[in-house]
Order: sequence, then C-alpha cells, then structure tokens
Amino acid sequence: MSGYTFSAENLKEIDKLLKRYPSKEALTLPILWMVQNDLGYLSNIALREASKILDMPTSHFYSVASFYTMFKFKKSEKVFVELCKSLSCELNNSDELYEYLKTRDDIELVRVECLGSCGSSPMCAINGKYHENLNIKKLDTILGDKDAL
Amino acid sequence: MVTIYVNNKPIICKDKELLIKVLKENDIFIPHFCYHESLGADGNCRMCLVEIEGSKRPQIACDTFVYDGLRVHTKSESILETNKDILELELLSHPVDCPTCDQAGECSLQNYYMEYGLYDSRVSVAKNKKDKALDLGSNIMLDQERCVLCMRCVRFCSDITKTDELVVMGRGNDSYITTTPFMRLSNPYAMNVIDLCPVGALTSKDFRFKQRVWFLDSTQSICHACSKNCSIFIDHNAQKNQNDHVHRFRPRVNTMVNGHFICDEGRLSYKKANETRKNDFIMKSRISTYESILKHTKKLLQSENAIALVSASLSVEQMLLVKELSEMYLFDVYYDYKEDEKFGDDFLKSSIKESNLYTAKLLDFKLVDKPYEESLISKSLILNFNSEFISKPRPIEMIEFLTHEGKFERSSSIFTYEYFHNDMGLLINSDGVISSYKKSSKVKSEKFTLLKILNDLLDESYTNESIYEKYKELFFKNIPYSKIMKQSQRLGL
Amino acid sequence: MGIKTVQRPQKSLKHSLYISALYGGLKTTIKKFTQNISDIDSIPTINYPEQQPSDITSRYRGVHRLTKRADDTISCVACFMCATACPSKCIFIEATQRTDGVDEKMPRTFTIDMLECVFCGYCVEACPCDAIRMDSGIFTLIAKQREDFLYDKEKLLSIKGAFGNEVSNAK
Amino acid sequence: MLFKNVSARFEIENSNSIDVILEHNGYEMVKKLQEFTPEQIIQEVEKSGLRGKGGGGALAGAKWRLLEKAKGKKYIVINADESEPGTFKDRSIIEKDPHLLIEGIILTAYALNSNDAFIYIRGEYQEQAKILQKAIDEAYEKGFLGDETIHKYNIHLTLHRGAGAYICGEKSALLESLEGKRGHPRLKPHTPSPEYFFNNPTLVNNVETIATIPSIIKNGSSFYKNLGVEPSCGSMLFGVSGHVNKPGIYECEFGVSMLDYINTLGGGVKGESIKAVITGGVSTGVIPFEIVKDIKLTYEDLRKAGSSLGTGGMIVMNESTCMVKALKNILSFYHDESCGQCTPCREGTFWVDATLDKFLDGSATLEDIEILKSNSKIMNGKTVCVFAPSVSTVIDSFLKYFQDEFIAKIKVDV
Amino acid sequence: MSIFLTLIPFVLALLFSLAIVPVLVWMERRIAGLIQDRLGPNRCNVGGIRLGGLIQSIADVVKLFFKEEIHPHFIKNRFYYLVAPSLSFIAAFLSFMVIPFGDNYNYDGLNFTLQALDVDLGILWFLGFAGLGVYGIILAGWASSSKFGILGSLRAASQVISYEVAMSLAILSFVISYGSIDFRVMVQAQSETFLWVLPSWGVVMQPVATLILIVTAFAETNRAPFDAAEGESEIVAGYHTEYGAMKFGLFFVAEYMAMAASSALMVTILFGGYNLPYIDSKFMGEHLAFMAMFFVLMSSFFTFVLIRWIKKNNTYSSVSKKESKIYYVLLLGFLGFIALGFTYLVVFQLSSLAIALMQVMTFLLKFIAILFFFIWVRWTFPRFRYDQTQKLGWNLLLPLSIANVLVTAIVVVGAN
Repeated sequence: MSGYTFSAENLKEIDKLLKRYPSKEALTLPILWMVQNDLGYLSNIALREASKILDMPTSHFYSVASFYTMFKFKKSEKVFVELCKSLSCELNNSDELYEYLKTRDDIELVRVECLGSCGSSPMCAINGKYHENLNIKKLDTILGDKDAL
Repeated sequence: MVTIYVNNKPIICKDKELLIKVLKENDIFIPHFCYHESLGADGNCRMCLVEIEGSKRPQIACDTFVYDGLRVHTKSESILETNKDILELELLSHPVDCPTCDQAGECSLQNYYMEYGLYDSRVSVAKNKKDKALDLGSNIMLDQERCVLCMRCVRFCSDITKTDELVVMGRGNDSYITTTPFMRLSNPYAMNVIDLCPVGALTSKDFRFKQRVWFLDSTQSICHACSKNCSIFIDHNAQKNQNDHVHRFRPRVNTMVNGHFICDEGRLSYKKANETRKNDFIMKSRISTYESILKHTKKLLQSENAIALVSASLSVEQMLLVKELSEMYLFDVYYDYKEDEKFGDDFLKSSIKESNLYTAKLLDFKLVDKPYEESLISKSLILNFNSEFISKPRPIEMIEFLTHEGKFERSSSIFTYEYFHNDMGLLINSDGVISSYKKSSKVKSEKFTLLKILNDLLDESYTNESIYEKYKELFFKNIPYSKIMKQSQRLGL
Repeated sequence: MGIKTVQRPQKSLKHSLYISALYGGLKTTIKKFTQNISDIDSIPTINYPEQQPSDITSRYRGVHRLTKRADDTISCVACFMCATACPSKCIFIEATQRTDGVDEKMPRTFTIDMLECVFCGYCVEACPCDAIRMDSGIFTLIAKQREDFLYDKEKLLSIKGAFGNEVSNAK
Repeated sequence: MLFKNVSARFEIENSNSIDVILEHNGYEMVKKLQEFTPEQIIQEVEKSGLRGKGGGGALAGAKWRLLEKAKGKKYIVINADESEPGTFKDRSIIEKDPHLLIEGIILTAYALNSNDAFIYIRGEYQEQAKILQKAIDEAYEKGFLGDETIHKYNIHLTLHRGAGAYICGEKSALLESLEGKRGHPRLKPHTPSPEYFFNNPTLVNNVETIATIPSIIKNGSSFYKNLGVEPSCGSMLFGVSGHVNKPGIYECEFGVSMLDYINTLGGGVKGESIKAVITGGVSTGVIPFEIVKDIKLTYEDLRKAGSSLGTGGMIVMNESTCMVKALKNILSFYHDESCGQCTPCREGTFWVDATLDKFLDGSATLEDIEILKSNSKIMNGKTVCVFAPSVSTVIDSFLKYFQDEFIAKIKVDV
Repeated sequence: MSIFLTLIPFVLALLFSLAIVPVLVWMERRIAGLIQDRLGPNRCNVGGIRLGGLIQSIADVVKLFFKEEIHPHFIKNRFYYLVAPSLSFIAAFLSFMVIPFGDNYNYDGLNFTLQALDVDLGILWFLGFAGLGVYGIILAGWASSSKFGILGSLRAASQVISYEVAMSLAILSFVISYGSIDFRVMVQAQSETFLWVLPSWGVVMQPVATLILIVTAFAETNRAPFDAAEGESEIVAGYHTEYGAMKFGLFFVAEYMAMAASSALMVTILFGGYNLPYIDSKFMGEHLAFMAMFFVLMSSFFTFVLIRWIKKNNTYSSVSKKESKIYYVLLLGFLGFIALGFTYLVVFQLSSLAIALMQVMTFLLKFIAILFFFIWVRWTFPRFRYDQTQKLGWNLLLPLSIANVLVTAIVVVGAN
C-alpha cells in the first residue's frame, strides 16, 4: 500500500459536485462511494487522502462509513451475495435459499434487510446486481456462471 | 427574567434558557448523560425527560427552552416510571461490573439506579459483548461495554480540543466508541474525558485500581503546575495506619479560570504532593529540632547580612510574610521564574510555570539577574524560600525553607514546611485572577506551615486572613478575604 | 397507623417497693446455684480442647477465607466492598490489574488483621463475588506474635471450607 | 379498479429513455413552465389535496407553503430512500418512468423558487441509480436541467446515493446523511418549520408525491381532488407482496376495498385464506382477516383500524404463517436498522429482538410478554424520531391480535 | 510466745482481708459460673491439685505481679497516678483493722484483744477509712488523663457522697440502739435476746437500718448493682481504664478488700459478730466441753458433706480420683487437727483460747455467708443507671435513714 490517489475522472466529478452542494462536508458519501467503487473497500490510506480533499478529520469518515452497512473496511475476493431476509422474502421461503447458500464456501454471504424487491421475492443481490423470483435451481445456475457475475 | 414552575414551585430564571440548565442550577434532580454544561445537549440519552403541562408526551429537558409560565413536573408518577424504564434500557447492555469498575461511587448509572431503580433485573437475554480495557493512550482506558453512548467524549474531542481522535463506530446497538484507526488519544487535555464520562467507560490508567472513590476526601484547591492556576479538587485519603496520600487531581468548575477542565500535565502533577520531604528540620546535615533551628536563624538574621530568594510559587500570604520579614531585618528579596514556550497554549496552559509570579511582581520583589549574583558578594546569609533557582557561589550560611528535597542539603539549615496540598492560601494567576485554595480538615498535618515558621521568626501571630487584610488596600484593590474564599476575584492586569 | 400504644403498667406499692422482684431474682439464681452445685455433671460443658465442639454449623462465623473460582483462580476482584462494610476497618486491600484473562481486577494484597476483626460477618454479606466466606469452621485464632494475626492473601486462600462447597457461587 | 395516473407510461417499452418519453407527452408541463406562475402551481397542489406518499400522509401543499415562506436559499430533496420492507413503489417509478420524476422536480423547484434539487436514493438501488443518473444526464442534454434550460428556469439536479441505512428515510436523518454525517434524526423543532439542509430551508418529498405533480398541473387540481374519497384524494401506487399469486405494484384510487385489491390485482392469496395483512410497510402493524375484509384503502379507514396506510405496500400472510416468526423478522429488521442515537430505541429494539428469540427457541416465560409490552410502551413517544414508535405499533398490533400464538410458545413450567 | 500471741490478731486481720481476696475472686467466678450454668475456673492446677479452681486465683495474682508495667505517655502526673491505687488499697486495708474476730482471750495471764487495732471508736475509724477509699479512685480518674477514667471516678465520687450519708445515718441508729461506738460492745449487746425468743441481732432490732446499711454497703464498695463507676459497656473500665499490671491489681484487691470489710462490718453490727446466737463468751466458758464437742461435730458434718460432694462431682478427668483422695486425706487431717486441738484446749482448760478459736470460726462462717450474699446479688441484679443510683440514694435512702434515726432515738429515749 504505497498510497492512494483519486483518478482524474473522480477529481473532476468532485469538483462538479463541490459546486452543487452548499458545503464540502456533504461530499462525504459520494467520496466514500468513489473509493469503494475503486478499491472494493475503504482503505485507510484512501480515507486519509479523502480527508485531505474535503479538509475534514479522518475520524469523520470512519464514523460515517461505519454507520452505513454498505461500506466495507476489508477487501473480499469472493462473490458477494446479499440475501434479503425481510418479511416478504421470508414468506416466500428465503430461508430455504439461505440454508442452501450457507453450504457454499465460494461466496461471501450476508443477510441484509429489505432490498425493495418484495413484489418479486425471494431475491438476492449478487455483487450488487438484483436477482429476483429465485429458487435454488435458478440461484445455482446464476452462481455457476462465474463470468456473468 | 421569567417565572417557571417546577413541581409547582416557582423558579425565576432567564428567558430562553435551557430547561435542564435551570433545573441543575436550582439543584432539582434531573438525570442526564449526554447533556454537559460545557458541551451542550445532544438529546440522545433521553434520561432527562420531564412532563410539561400542555404537551402530550414527555419532553427532554435538554431540548426545552424556558418561557414564562412553563410548568414542569419532574416527579410525577408517569415521569418516574418513564425514567425508570429508560434507565433499565441503559443498563440492558451494561455489564454491571461495578466491583471492578473505578467509576463505582461516582457513576451516574449507580446514582440513578439508587434514585429510580432498586428493582431486580428483568434481563434474561445475553448482553452485548464489546471490547474491554482498551488503552486509548494519554492514560485513558476504555471499556466499551460500560459505555452508554452519550458521546460526551466524542464531542469533547471534536468541539473543545478539535483533535477528533475519538469516534463512534457502527450503528444502533452495536455502536461503540473508539479512537480513529491508527490514531491514539494524544491531546494535552485528553484526560478530561474521564471526568466527562458519566459512567465507567473511560477511566484513568493512572488512577486505575488505586483506590475506591468513596474512601477519598476532596479538598478544594488550585493546581500549581503553571501560572494558569486552574481550580481543582485534591482527592486524597489516609488509609488506616498510613500517612495521607494524594490520589488524583480533578478539575473544579470555575468559570473565571478554567471552566470545567484542566490539562493532563496539571492533573498528573499530584505526584509531587506525595514526594515531599521526609525530614522536618535539618541543621548542618543533622536532624535537629524546630526550636533550636529557629533560634539559630534568628541569631543569624540579626548578625549577618542577608539576602532572600523566593519561589514565585509561594502563596500571597507567604510572600507577604516574607516581605514583613525583609522589612524587619532589612534584606532584599529576589525571585526568578521559568518560561516554557512549548508548554503554553491559548486554552488552559500558561508558559510561565510559577503559579504566583503576579504577586512577586506586585510586592516589588527583584527579578534575579546579574545584580543578585553581584549582591551576593557582600552578603553572608542566603534565605531560600523554596526556590529552585538558588545558587551558592561560595561557602556561605544558608537557611532554606523547603517542601521537597533541596540542592544544598549538606551545608544549610532547613525548615521543612507543608506543601500546598496540606495548606491554604491565595494565588493570583497570570490573568490577574485571585483564587483561594483550602486546607482539608481531615488531614492531620505533621509539618509546620510556612506561615507558622515565618510568624515565629517575626514573633507575630498573623493568620492567613489577617496578613491579607493588612495589605489588601495597598495591593489587592480592597477585595475582602471572605469574598475570595467564596469565589475567585479578578484583580486585573 | 401501624403504631400500637401500650399503656405502661400502673405502679402498685408492690411494684415500687421492688421487694418481690428482688426476691424473685434472688430465688431464681440461688435455685440455679444449688441445682448446679449438687450435680455439677449436669452442666452441659465441653472440656475443650480435649473435647472438640461438634455443633459448629455452616452459619458459624469462623476464620475468614478467600474462595476460588471453578477454574482454581482467586474469585476476589478487589472491589473493596468488604473493606467498606467492615466496622473495624481491618481489611486492607491493594488492587492490581489481573493478567490471567479471567477478570480485569484482582487483589495484589488482601490482608485481614484478625486482632481487629470483630467477626461480624459484614464482609461476607457485602461481597458481590462470594469471594470471602467465614465457613472455615475455625473458631480458635492462636499465634505467637501480633504479625501472625495478619492473614494475607495466600493464607486466606489456603484455608479450606469446612462444609463442602469450596468454589465461589458467584456467576 | 386499476387506475393509471403516475403509472401511465409504465407499460411502454424503454420507458426510461428520454426519447421514448418525449414521444409520449414527456416534459409536457415543463415545456409550458413559463405559462404558470409559481404561486399558481402551489395553489393547484394545495387545492388538489395531494398527500405525501412517503408514509405520513401529510398534505403536500401545507409543506410547500412552509418552505415558500422560509427565507434563504431553498433546496429540494427527493426522498428515494425507500427501505421499508413491503414497499417498492418508488423503485418502479425510478425504473420505469424516471423522467416523470424529473419533470415533477422541475415543476416543484420552479414553484418554490429553488435552483438546486437532490435525489437521495438508497444505496442498494445500484441499477436504479444508474437508470436515474442516465435519465438526469439525458435531461441535462435535452436542456431540461442545467444553467441554460429551454424552459428558462435554471435548475440543477444531483443524484445522491445513500449507503444502506433505513433511518435515512426519515427526512431529518436523510438531510443529515446528505450533509455527509451519520444519519441520526434531528431533534424536532418546537414550531412548524421546514427542514434545513446546512441551514438552508429545504423541502423533502417522496418520489411518488413529486411524480404526481405533473399530472395535477396538467389536469388541474379538481381532477385529482375528485379521485378517491375525501379526504383521501387521488390515487396511489399500492404494492402487494407475500402470500399472493401476483405480487407487484398496482395503482389505484383511494377507497378501493383491500380484499378486492388483493384478490383481483394481487391475484388472490396463495394457500387457503388470508390470516393477516401488514397494511403499508412493516412499520404500520398487522391487522387480522376479520378487519381486512371490511377495510377500504384510505388513510382514515386504516387509522380507524389501528393501523395506517403508510407507503401502501401490503404484505399478505396466509393461514400457515407463524406470527411469532413474522414479528421476529420485523423486530430483527428494526434491531438492525436502529441508528443508535436514542437509548430507548437503541436498547429497546435489541431487547425485543432478543426476547423474540426466546419465544422461538422455547425458553420464553410469561414475563417476556410483559417485557415486550413494557418496551413497546417505553419506545413510544420518548425518542427523537418515529422509528421507535413504529416498533411499538408493530409489537402492540401483533400482541393485540395474536397474543395466543405467543402464549402457545411459552415454556410450560413443570 | 506472748509476742506471737500479740501478732495473732494482725495475722487474722491480714488473713481475713488480704488472703481472702483470691478466695473471693475464686468464689465470685465459680458462683457466677454455677448461677449461669457454667463451671467457672477449674483447670489451673499445681501437680494435679486444683482446689476446685482456687489455684486460678493464685495464678492470676502471680500474673498480675509479673505483668509489664505500662505507663501511658499522656499521663502528666506520674506521682498521683501511682499513688492512687495504693491509697485505695491502704484505705480498704485499714478499715478492716478494727473489726473484732472474737472476745478477748487470756494466755499466761496476759489479755489479748482479737482485733488488729484495739481502738474504742471502731465505727468512726471504719467510716473514716472506708470513705477515704474513694480518694484513691478520684485521684486515679483524674491522674489518668482519660475521659473514661475521669467519668468513672466522677461517678464513683458522687455515688460515695450520696450513699455515705445514708450509711452513716443507718449506722447511727445502730449506735443509738447499742449505746456505743465500740464494736466489741455492740457484739456483746447482740448476744442477748430480744422479745424473749429472738437473738438481739442488729438485723432483728433494726430491720430498716439493716436494709439501708446493706444497700449502702453495696454502693460504697462499688459492687453490682451499683457499679456504674466501672460500667464497661459505656466507659470501658471507669477509673482504672489506664491502669495495668499490679497497679490494676491493687485496685482489684482494694475493691475486694472493701467488700470484705463491709461484710465484716455487717457481721459485726447486724449478725451478732463473732458470737453464736444466744451464746456469749461467758456461756461458752461455762460449757466449754459441750461447745467444743458441738464445733467438732459440726466440722465433721461439713467435712463429710464436702467429701461426699467431691466423690460425686469431681469426675473431671482420670486424675480426678487421685486428686480426690488427696482432698479426703487433707480434709480428714484437718478435721482431726481441729478435734485434737479442741480436745487439747479442753483438757488443759485453756478455755480462753478455745473460746477465741470458736468465735473466730463463727465469725468466719458468717463472714463467708455475707460474702456469698454479695456475690449472689451481683450475679442476680442488673446494673443501676447513674441517675437511678442517685435517685435511690437521695430520694429514698436518705429520708428513710433520717426517719429511722428519729424513731430509734425516740424509742431509746422513751425506753430509758
């Protein structure tokens, strides 16, 4: 980890956003997203860099990032599966999917709260992409096709 | 000014004042964790709920501003019930490890439990596990399980010191306080979070497990670590069959001087109070008696040509008596002081380390520079009043008045007198505020005070009050002694 | 409300002379005396120390001991509750950081001055960890010099309970 | 029964592309923007009786008035942080007709004299955010947004992504989050006043509310007012999920019978019968079939039944559902999502969640029901926001109608 | 020989006052024990001989003698501090000196008085020295520089002042009845009969004065129930709080001696002194053989009772049997000595000596009985509170004693 620099594209985006928001502080979430999209997680060095750009203490970024569930502080190489555990999905047997996914060790499984697909439950998001109206068979094929993920 | 009614009793207060502040100022019991006079309200603990007539739900006192005719109830049945329930929730994730917790005895949770609780625990679910005994740096230990997430410490680091070392991580029930990753608490005021923490989450590593607080007696005093003269409490006690021991300094609220805080260096300067001299009276490296050394000194003062050097940390009264002595025996009084630019800042630390320099200047003592060295040539006796800057160019008679071990133990006669923690007096800080420090009534003092020794040398019987009153018109703008004893007074620069 | 007022008995002449009361008292004691002197063996006496008492129960407040936890570590966490409750101020504790991972705090020294102890049992009542108990069943405290009456941590830990239940009952 | 107002263009293929939309009367009102005065628009909205669709059901016009009167630079924030289980209507607008939303935003901004608008979209909606961003970019391209617009009113619209916090759906928490802080709801002001974004007065409205504006301006307030039953005017995107054959979003006028809605639009219940329905997202509480069968979908009717319309996302549960498990699911959601600011919510949600575990593993006692009840009491009205009171509503409704099931789970003392 | 005989009264006085103390202590402990269902001291022994625990008292005396002398540093006036116990001791000792243990006896034509100091003003002497004892106590309390000490001595002093008056007045009524202040005359006066059948003992003649005298005697000697002066529950040990070792021992001994002196006084003026009822020295002289036989028979009766008691009750340990045998031998030997002694005296017509011996034995018997009463009372009644003590003294005993003196005087004057 030799350091982290924001790409030119990102810096341009930051400049653009800076004009939109009344205060620099508001860019916290966009910047965190940039870092996470870039690295896949929030690295300490990147956060220190972000704190320089926004002129905010690093502690602020940790505090904010840890509040939101979608930010990650550790890098994961595995396929990231977010299985919705909310009521509509549970009523449509998401537990069954969970039992199945638990047995697979090639994925990083997280049970998350409602992803807004109650009308097409059960569902899960794989690497952020929604897969709806699932059953074990369908899930198996999706996970089997590594390249499509 | 408006009138509000608390539990049907009228209270007169400023308009638009925070209700909790008014309640606290009027000594009405109002439980709270997140509100603190120096940090304001955060509204997260919900302990300070009060019933306000005309409002459907209980309101938090730390977000209610008073207006004329406001009617508040803090003791109605429903409020007591509510407070009890919220306290139960505060305790839900609390490990209740009071036996091992240093805060026990001065813990808000305990106090409120005594006030509202006294019930048996209904909790049958497993408690949240978090980290215990984390060393955050700056002598601070964190126990996340005990934390009630009032955020006082976080707000202190972000609002007061602006160093932002502390941060709350996570969300909801799993949130916890910690230092920012790869950072340690390192600001010079960090230990104030120990006092701010209403529970035992942040405790002092220095005081850790040393003593239970209910054994401690608190004495109102003044920190002598620099010329800021922060008001402090000295927490000390004498265990059975042992001598009195100072365990810690705590900041004492004094809006004129230090507000609610003191710096870490001042806080840890209590150690000096435990390192005072053992042997009381020394004459030429032999243990002697007070009477004989007194006689010896008087004889020398009458016959020899003397010069005196005072520490600029002596109290006002002590300096006044030195002045009396110098007028009686006609000798010059010098002082010196140390300036540490690195130490000072614009908050509670002053670069001048001597706590009463102001008075030394006020009394026209001479600053040590070349003339002192030169004037020594014709002198045959040095009186040293606890000064560190003493030098002794040639074999010369020397009488020392010391609180701690001195440089010239072997060749001088030494009176040992009580260090400030067991004495009383007045100090004037670098901003010209005169404050008093008091003597604990519980400590049995074995040593003499400097005042007593000087009185004996003068054959007078001044008390702290009488010597001050004698000179108050001349130097101290006629401020009466009793007024200073109650509250610090501004003399002005 | 709940207070019942009881009239003091009226003083009769018999009462104020006290004669009958004095007589009654003297009668009782002399009766005991004559009974006992005529049959000394009827006085229930244990010839201690040849005969040891057999009626010491678990509630008997004997010499203190410090209990251990199930994992054979000291259960005391040096909370000072015993020292606080002690009316004769004879418990001296110095706390220290505990490093064996069982708890945070433990006593570095724990000394009871048995010469000052009044065996009231408050320390046992006060202990939140069931760490100090008086169930050793030891009722004799003998030593040759004063210093020997200072029972330190090791000594207190080495004393065994006399009624089973060795281990601390605390959670 | 099905009524198409907001959802009018949902069926169109590629409805999220600006070109397609422009063919179907897209940005119709924006083009005629200068024909209206801002006051006219506000009056129309006020008269229409439009109610906020985010859950509270407050009159949108009143909120607009508050902002209009406020001083300073004004901001508009669109709340697209739709995280309530059972609710997915905003998603459909964003996916299927983002330009309707943008059109609404432009109208609103114009009416309230604001030049900056933000859409706060929940972090999980990554695909949707992309669609929306594309739509915004297209709108900029076509000159509906930006510094020099074809309708002569400058407006900037920024998409702001959240990152997974339900509480950010609460408007003050949303603004905190937008300001780049932890999403802690703010202490409520003591007098009616708009929200503030960095001390600037700000309007926070739900996606659907704003998306309704173009139709109101287009058809006039009386058109909207005449829909539904007074005072629940207009239509709404109701959603249905759970044990139904055709879950999804169907727009209806207010006043439709709930049972009809489920049976006809929702395709009827899976399994034999409806046991209970959660009326508008999990925070509204549950009502059993006896009440469901007589209820009409209006704010007032549902309030009378002790529930509320909420976001209109119904979750239907059939006779096989274990209500204890259902409550556990909801409470664990709340436990996960509590922001942790106020003690009653932070600890209370944890406690009730853990207590429900006891019911499920069979170690519960009668006292645990008391614990649920007392926690429900203490969470109601003692906190900064309405998160904890919703928990209390949910627990109360479950215990009110299905206490038997809880008692049946209690460990029998031998 | 005559010098030897002159010394006999002193020896007797010493025996009755000083040597009785360990016995008294022993009695106190054993009686207390037996009253309270305990045994009392029974372990201390010399070669297995325990004398029923009496050895314990001797051991105590030895201990007190050899204990370390501690002088508290805060005591300013060492002289008064040290003199106080001696004063108490001397006063108690001297007050005993005028008690007659028997009638005069002759030997070789010489006349000896069985009284350590042959003075006529017995009662005045006694009152004088008994009252002096409190000076020691006051001095002790004051010189101790201790709050407990001064409180104790103040209590003791006020108590003595309150009761001394009533006691003197009670004794005055006896003096009026007997018409003399000489103890010997009093004793002789009591050997007559009263109302034909009763012995004219003080207790019969003056029941009210008797009661007053007994109560005040208790108070004078600071005995329970009038021992508030050393109420250990409030003021540790009262005036002797700061005293240890033999200094305390002296107070201890003085207290018991004062008690013994009071008993002796009571024997002398209430219970006919050294005389048996109805029998005076003259009568004894006339029926010497018969009297001697009576005494020997009585002694053997007591001896056999004692032996039977030992046999039954001395079952403490395996060595007890051996010990008991030694006791039997000693007791029988002693009995034999008495029998032989009397035989000798009767055969050789040393009637005066025989009478003296019998009178001393009578005195001793009565003396021990009164002491027993003292102890019995102590272990029966609870301690009076200070104010109760004062109230009793001033409100009851003083008027009663004055009235009694008046009535006595009227009767005596009227009878004459």
